[in-house]
Amino acid sequence: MITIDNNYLKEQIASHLGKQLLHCEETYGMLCVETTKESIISLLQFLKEHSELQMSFLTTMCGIHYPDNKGKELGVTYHLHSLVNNIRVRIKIFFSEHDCVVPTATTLFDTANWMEREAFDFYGIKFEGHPNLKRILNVDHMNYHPLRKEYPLEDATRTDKDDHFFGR
Amino acid sequence: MEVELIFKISLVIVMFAISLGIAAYATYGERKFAAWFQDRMGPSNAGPWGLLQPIADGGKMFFKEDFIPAASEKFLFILAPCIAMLTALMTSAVIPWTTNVVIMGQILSVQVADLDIGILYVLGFVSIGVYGIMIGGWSSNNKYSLMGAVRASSQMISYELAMGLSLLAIIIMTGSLGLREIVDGQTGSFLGFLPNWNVFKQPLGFLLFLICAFAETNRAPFDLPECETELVGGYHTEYSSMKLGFFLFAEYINMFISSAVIATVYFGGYHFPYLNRMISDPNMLAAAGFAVFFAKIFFFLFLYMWVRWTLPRFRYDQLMHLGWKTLIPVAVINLLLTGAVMILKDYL
Amino acid sequence: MQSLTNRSKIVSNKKMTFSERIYLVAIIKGMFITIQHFFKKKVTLDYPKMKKPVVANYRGQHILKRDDQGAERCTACGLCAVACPAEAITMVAAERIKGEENLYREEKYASMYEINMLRCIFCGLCEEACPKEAIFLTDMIVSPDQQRDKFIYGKDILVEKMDKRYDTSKRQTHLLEK
Amino acid sequence: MTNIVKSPPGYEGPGFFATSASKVVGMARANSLWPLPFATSCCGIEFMATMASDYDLSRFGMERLSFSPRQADLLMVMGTIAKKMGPVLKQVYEQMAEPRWVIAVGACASSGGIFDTYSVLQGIDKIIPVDVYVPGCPPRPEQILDGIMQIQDLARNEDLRRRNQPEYQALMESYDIK
Amino acid sequence: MNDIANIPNNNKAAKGGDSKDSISGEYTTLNLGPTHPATHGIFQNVLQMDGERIHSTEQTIGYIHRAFEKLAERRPYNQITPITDRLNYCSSPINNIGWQLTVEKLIQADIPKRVDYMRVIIMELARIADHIICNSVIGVDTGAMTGFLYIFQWREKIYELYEEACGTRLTTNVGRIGGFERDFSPTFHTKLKKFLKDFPQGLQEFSDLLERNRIFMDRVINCGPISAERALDYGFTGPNLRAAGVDYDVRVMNPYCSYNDFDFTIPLGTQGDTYDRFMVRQQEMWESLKIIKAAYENLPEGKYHADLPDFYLPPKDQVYNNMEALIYHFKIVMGEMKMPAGEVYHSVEGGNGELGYYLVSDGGRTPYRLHFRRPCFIYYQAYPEMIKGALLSDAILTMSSMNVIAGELDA
Repeated sequence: MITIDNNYLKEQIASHLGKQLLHCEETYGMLCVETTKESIISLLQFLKEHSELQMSFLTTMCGIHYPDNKGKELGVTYHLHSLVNNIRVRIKIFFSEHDCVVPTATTLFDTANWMEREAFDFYGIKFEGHPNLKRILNVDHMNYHPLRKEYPLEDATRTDKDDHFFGR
Repeated sequence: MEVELIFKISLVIVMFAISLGIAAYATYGERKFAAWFQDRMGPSNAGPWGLLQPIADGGKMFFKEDFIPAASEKFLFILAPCIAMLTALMTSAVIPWTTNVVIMGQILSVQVADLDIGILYVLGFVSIGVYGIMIGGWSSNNKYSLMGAVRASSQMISYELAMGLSLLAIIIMTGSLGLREIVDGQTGSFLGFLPNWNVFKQPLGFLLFLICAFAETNRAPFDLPECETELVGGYHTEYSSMKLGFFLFAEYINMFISSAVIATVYFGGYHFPYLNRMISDPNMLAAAGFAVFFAKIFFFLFLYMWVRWTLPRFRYDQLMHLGWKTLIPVAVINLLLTGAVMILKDYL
Repeated sequence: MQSLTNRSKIVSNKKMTFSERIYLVAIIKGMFITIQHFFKKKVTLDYPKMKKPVVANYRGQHILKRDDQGAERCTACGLCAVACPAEAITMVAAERIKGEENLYREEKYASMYEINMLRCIFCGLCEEACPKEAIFLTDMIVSPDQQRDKFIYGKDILVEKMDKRYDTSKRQTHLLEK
Repeated sequence: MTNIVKSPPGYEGPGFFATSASKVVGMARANSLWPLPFATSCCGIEFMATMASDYDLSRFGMERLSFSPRQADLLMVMGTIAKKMGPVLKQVYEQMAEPRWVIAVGACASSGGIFDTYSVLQGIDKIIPVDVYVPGCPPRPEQILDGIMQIQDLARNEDLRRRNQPEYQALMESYDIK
Repeated sequence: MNDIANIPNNNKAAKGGDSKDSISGEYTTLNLGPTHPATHGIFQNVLQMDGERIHSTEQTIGYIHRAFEKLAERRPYNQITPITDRLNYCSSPINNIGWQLTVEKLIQADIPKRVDYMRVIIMELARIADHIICNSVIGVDTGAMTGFLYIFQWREKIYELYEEACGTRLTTNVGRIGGFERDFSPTFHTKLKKFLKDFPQGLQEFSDLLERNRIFMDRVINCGPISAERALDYGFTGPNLRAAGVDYDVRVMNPYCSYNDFDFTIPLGTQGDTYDRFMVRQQEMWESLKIIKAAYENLPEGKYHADLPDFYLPPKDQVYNNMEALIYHFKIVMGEMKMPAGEVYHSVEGGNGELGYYLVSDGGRTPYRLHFRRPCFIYYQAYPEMIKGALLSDAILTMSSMNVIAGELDA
């Protein structure tokens, strides 16, 4: 009888990824793994189809932007959950914003569909092989990806705010 | 002769006014009763207790912009509410309102037209009424309207059959198609303690007729042609101003008429046990009969509302299943039983 | 799917009994329920003739308090504006000059203080942020209006009038240490 | 015969001069405002509360919600209108038959509220004319009712011809409607 | 009928919009939304219809996209609570408290038992309020308006309780990082007691009106079913997943707020259809009531907030009189708290399922990234599959029984 805990999970992931395991730590009780975008799908598939782990539930995924992290500006974070073993793992990949093409996870999880569209909408991350990669929340003709750090939050048409008080 | 002519004309006018008035106040009643069923207060700001609410609604609708969608068939678009209103108003012509009155020595029947085929007339006009909805829905050139129209027409056609079959049982029993005769066949008592009303002889038939009447008037739980959460407004989605008003009005007039028909056919119309023994003066008796008849009508109007604010509605296919697979077979059985009883009666 | 916990219970029963199949029983039961309500006392609040009492800590329109001598308490520190998630508060600070001690309690005061009531979400963070007991939310309700400009409430509306003082003693009792 | 009959008391200004015929119609309109609830978010839930038994919108003759814009008199915009939703809202307004009123319920519809973001329209008055603004996030049902009563006042005092006046046409043109 | 399935293209119908019958292979395009009464004005489904039967669906969402995640990157931690209110506005307190729990996890705060229990009470009230909306709207969409108005009166009572607890009705902004801003007032106690006593009757009455009424049952049974496997693949959580027969509940699997102190069952459905969803929610209200009772009866004594001078505002009278408290006060309000850098994911059982907060902090004044796992957003993508081949009425009911809340859907 194997106890399925973070250590076991870590071993399994390490043995699967080998050198592709870039970083691994346990924060706030959750294992956090960083890998490359080339091996992300095989890792997700491995975890999903693993007979013991059965991490078959994609809790959420989202993009993230670190503009100062040259060559690794954009990232995608996946949260997997094994309902049977009640254990979670966070998997992160980072890549350059000039080459933001990531293989899609829709082949493994149907639920990834809209999450990837959302990540595309917000960060412009292109998911290769996605059946319908277009904007989901914003209007189609929007010409930028609003959640990237360089874009402002505010709407330029707001008229009732005087910014020079308090330097807002 | 002249007296009769004047009487009939005034009767037409009075009944016309009463129909409209009742329809108008049925909307008020509906809103107030719905509110009471739902722990609310209901209209209260327009006039005392909100009594002027229907007038406010009417006034507003008259002065609302009359909108005809560009894509619609203009002539039919205008015709549709007219048909709906017209047929609704004309149906009441054959209903016997009360016993005969005596004016200037002449015995006059308080019925606009005592047709031999009164029931057929009612059924006929009700089925023309659906054209208003159908044409309205189709000519709007709106998909929701069209779906409403399709639902309305198939629903009407299906439920008319069961309705006709349940009425046939009554016709077999009374041997007449005239409403006056059907009413007058319901005097006296049945089994000694019940009033001799058809409802006690034909309980199943009554239930069938009642259900079909709900369906024919597009009332919940059969209000599919205009059900808000699916079809926005159904057949009247594109209608505004008084044309919409006509549709809504027609619905309430239909309710009123169908309540009158139910009361006439199954609940002894203007008859009430011991009424004609207590009152000897024919005119007084007529007045009392009128009151009794309207009390019965109001009860059914209330029932309509009561049911509407209680039940969820059917789904389209379930409605059809209910109509064709349940109501029609039951109606046929009811008809056969009635026939059998009638034949047995002759032998005994 | 295997069971994840041992606390589950299947609750939906789709088998209908005969009495449920013939519609009528449920219909009559339903109609019985509704007719009971028909004769019940109505719960409706006939607003505006009747008004519902609002709790003491309700988050309605703001006021700027004066102290007991009638001096404005606000010292224009700007915390409320910073704390406002809607960025609805704007103020301009000014130095108190000699002779104004009875008007302003501290040496600095807000010469202009505006809250945009249309932006405001009445979250109460400004009241919580205020270190000077100056701004409070009240149980007064901001009334609707037809012009957008009228919703920028300046000091003329916000600062409490001495003849109509607002009792805030019940509002922050929870924040005081007993 | 130089005696000129005095004009009846009315409201000054073109289109606001209410005569008795207008008054009767205005009263009818005011008591039969059928709302089109354009509820997108939180305020929609508060509208449900306004409609429900405790506050009961039907007292004003308003319980017949008409989801078809043709039949509605009052467009109640409740909740955030994103820029994606803006054209839809405008289209709904254009489809409404005259006379039509608009009430912006809540901070988001009136001004954008806390959502001063790239995707949210900063107040629906940028695309359609608004008659009454109701502040609050979401407003209490009392406030929504206050707003509705203001609309009733507008309806009651409106001249029958107002909608044909050049001022009104100019207003519509400024919003590029029709 | 088989030939309908392999007709390749229905673009023609979409462009022309003219309806022909399915033999010719064209469908009617019906725009359900964004202003359809049943969508409550928030999303659009373009249905390809064959008569009343739905052939395919295309969804458009984002009609009230408000950029919560971007907004959260620009607001200090304590100002994010009011933003979370507007996620799933039917049960704002759960969102508020979920967010506070996330931050408390990040700062590893020690929360007193009383706060946990108070939170449980508020959250379960919110769950009841949320399920009331969903189930009564299912009722309305089947045409039974009256049940909605009966049960809504109880929601009004919950509003009153919220008002007592925090000062407003719907968007509560209840609680602070570390606990509550105030203790339950005496009126809250009396009102809660009254609610606990009377609500069962109201709920029972609502059940009597609908649950075993054949018209209703016919409408909702087999309406929009989804199997457990598909539901999991689509990332369903909460009542909708439980209706499909998977007993996943965050409150039990990853207990927070001392939920493991309470004994409650997880109601399950079998097929994942609308009736299952309705019944699961219905039963969950009973369970929530049980939890509230237990929490209220065992409400421990103590403080209503944790001892967190760096994050929880000092008492007002100290702020007025004590310099140190004033400094802390300023620091907290300005958002200059000592927030540790790190990443944390925390989830609570929201009204619609697992409501997750993925918070990346770089130690700054605002979160570096805050991603909300919005259950609605995730499971609503299964809608086309659930209503394929169903009737229009079923589509409406499926939609309302999935309880798609716009604020949560579009964020």
